[in-house]
Amino acid sequence: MTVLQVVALLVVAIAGTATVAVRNPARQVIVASFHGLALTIMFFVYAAPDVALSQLTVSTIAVPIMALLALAKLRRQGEDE
Amino acid sequence: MLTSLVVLVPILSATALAAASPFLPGRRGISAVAAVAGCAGLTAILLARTGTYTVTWFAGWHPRGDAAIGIAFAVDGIGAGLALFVGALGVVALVLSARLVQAETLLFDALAVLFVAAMVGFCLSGDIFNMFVFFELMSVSAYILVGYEVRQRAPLEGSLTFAVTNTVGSILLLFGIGLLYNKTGALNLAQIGRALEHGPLDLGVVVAFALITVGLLVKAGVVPFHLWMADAYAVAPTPICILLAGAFSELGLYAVFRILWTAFGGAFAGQEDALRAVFVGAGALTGVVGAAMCLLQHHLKRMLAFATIAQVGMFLVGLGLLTADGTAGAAVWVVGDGLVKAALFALVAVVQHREGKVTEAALHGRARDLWPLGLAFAFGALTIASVPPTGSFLGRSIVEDAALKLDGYRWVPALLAVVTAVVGGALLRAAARVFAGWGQRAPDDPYAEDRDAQDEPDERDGGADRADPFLWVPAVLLLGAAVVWGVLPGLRDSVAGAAAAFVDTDAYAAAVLDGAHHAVHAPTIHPPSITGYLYAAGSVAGALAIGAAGIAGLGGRLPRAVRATADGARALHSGRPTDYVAWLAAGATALTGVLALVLT
Amino acid sequence: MLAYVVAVWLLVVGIVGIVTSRHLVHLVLCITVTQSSTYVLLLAVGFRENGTGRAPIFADLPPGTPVVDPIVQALTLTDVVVEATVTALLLALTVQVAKRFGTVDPDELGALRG
Amino acid sequence: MSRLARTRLVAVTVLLAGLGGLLVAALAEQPAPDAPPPPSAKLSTSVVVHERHATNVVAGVTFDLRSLDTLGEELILFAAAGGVSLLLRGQRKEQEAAQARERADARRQELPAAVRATAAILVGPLLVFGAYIVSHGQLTPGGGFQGGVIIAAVLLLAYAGGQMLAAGGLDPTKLLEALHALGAAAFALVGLAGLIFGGVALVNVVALGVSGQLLSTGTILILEVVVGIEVAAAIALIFSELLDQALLRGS
Repeated sequence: MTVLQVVALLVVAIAGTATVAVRNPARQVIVASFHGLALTIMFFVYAAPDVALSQLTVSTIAVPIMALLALAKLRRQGEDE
Repeated sequence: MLTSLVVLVPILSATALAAASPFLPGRRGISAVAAVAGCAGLTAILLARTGTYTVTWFAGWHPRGDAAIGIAFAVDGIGAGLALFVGALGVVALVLSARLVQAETLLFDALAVLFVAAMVGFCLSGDIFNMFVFFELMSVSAYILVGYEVRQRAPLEGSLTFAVTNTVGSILLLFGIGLLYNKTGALNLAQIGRALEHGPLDLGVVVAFALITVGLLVKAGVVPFHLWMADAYAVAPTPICILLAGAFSELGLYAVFRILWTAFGGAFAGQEDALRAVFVGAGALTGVVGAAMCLLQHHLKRMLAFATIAQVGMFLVGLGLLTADGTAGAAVWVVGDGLVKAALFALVAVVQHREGKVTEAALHGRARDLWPLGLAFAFGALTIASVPPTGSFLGRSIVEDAALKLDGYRWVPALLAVVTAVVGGALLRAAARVFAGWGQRAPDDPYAEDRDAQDEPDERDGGADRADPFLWVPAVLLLGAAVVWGVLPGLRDSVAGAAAAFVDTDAYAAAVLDGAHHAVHAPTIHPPSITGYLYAAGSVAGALAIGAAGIAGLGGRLPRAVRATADGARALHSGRPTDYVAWLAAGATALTGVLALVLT
Repeated sequence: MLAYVVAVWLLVVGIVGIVTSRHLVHLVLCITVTQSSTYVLLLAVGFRENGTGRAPIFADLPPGTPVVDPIVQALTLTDVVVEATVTALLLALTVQVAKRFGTVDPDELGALRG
Repeated sequence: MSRLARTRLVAVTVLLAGLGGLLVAALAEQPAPDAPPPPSAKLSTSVVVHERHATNVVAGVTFDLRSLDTLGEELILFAAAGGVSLLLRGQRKEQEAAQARERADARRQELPAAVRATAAILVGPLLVFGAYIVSHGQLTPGGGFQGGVIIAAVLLLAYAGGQMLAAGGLDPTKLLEALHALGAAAFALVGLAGLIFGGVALVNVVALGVSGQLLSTGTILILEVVVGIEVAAAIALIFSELLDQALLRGS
């Protein structure tokens, strides 16, 4: 196991824990994206560039956009009430 | 060729319907029914032409040596039979949905067809990851179909708890698949079986099996993974309830035992006693909890949902006996009960369609003029209590015979009798109150205060005085089919053969990996014995007694401790996804721990 | 071995997050953390240190070079897509729940009880 | 944190510590990290390289050896996208939907002009980039899914930039709905073509070319493109439904 792998794995574990621990959803979306980026790096290190690219598109484009749009809707709802 | 068409035809139909939907608003047709009927027809031909096993390698990648690199559909009698049953229920569901579901686009039809296609593919697949994919496909379609009536609170919540718990379940399933791949380097069930055959039975294998089982039992609704099920099944559109209660849960059990026999058959050889105790114990617990909760309900569809949980427990007992005849009995029973439950859901829909309500209290005596349908409902309730000569009776008596052959399981017939009697009794009570107005009005349910208000526009309000023949004719036909299923000539022999092929690890592996045909020894299954009739008479009498006691309002006079326990049990079904996931974690830990203890 | 521990850790932490969640969007993102445990597990299973741990892409490699297991990578690829779609569905349900009854706290749900 | 949540937290932590311990113990006895890869992995690699002429083995496994899984995966995406639009629209009437869209258009005009201009400038190059990723998946990392998500994001950008209006009278949501369904259907049709022309569902029935070239891999490339369309349309549909919700007040 290389140093790079160890570091990548530890970052993934820490980012995952942080995603759970952050309770404010808007901030959590950012942390979750970071967790996704950490996973992307880990996949590259583990010789899986295809999966890494998928994870990159999912965690930096698809999920944040969806989550932020959902949160925007929820916030609007709050304003209306 | 035929095998792949069975899934390609409904998939193509579903996508075509969806592609047309934006341009044909409001158009409903028989195209979806035709698609599912076509799928069922092809499955019937496949079943008829399947000797012992039919193996198809997609994209033509046959195994080389012992290494399977492609995906195979490995069809046997049980798999194809179950697929045919799914297709048949799908036709019924789509016919009923013409009346019961207000759809403005073809998207509902498309998703329902896709749901059926996924279940059929799941029954036929012989590759564990491919099973996971079909499992996810049927789950995702089901989440949407359950939440279809988004304007109301209950379906939305039902869909959400369903989606959250089942997603966690499928993560555990996939984790188990990962562990198994690590051990065996294989995804094909037969190849996994060969790889595990000679290896030591270590913790890795046991934990992999435990996680896979947990993931699938969440779908089946085995206690304590059942909590989401009543919530989702009680609120889905009735046609979807028929598919969910009749087939979806049972597919979870099917997969547990498909994987157990084909992939772990060699590894667990010699450990049958321990495994049997675990499975029959879980089944018994599920049966008892499901039946008790069914008795406590006053919401008709929720009652049927808990009846399904109780039945899943009984099927698990039958399959968990780990013999060919136990498997055969469970298979017959699944179909028999599935037909009856579909009929009962349709009859509830007749009343709900007309009155716009679904609780005993609100419907008290409201359906007096529909007394013939009340008789049909009562007959259905008695069938669940396995009145001869229905398919439920035949299946149950085969399971009983199988249990009596095993030391230490002579109590199983009594358990089956009690559970079926309680479920049947609860349904009889509801029938008497709704269709005859007998006895006291049911108490207002403290846990379902706002339910009637919410359910008001659940199904389209016909406003007609008479019952809709579009709904009750299929129901009566289904009840007829349930009776015919019990007396179908030659059924016992063919199911015995199919069950023997289902549990034969070596013959399956030879057929899949070597293309070789091994003879399979089918057990002889005798017609129901006198004991079988006696137990059936016992549970029918019990059901009548429980029904009568319920009408007389004896439930309120039970000792305080019993009522407190019942209230406690109901409070656990809290409707909160967070609680449900906590229970899931508890169940997963318990099952993994127990299996690790008894198997290693 | 560390990879396996991290996979198990993500699984456990994710479930703890789901169970203690007080906001549905938070709950959905906790599910994605739980899901990521399976990616880590699968890729760790497929990775081999013998040879050089090369990616299974022969654009610049001579055929026959030892590479890591491509099958688990294909499985993970499928898994990533499935996870993204389930996330989308759950978020849509969350938006509807908020719209219909003005709450995003999973503990306030429970129209169906008992 | 409420009492309920705290009780659950304690109970679940204790339970999961047990489960986690079992899992780690189970993983401790796994094959050594330098053990040879399983035979099916080695066989898959050589089959993809030599018999399917693809240089990206993962793409070969995804789109040929295990293409049935990928068909299922695309159908999951198809179902989810349909489901999202079904759930979010809540069966509202066509007229309401049209009004909602008008209001959404009006709100979009509020975006600063600079943002819209940037979006418009980025659209073209990013689309080309997405298409490149889609079409080279069988040779290098990337492929239908990754490129599809990029294209979906570009479509969102184009929508935000107001470019979509140039598409004419066609309702873009309707177009996306039809397109994602057609993408899923096309995958199944490729499977059917295998059955008709090759006797086995999903088998390759297109002539192979020289390894390393764009057109070397027969159905793998076709499926990459089909999946690219399906993913782009489905994800864009999900985005646009959520965006509609976010831009609407109330209802």
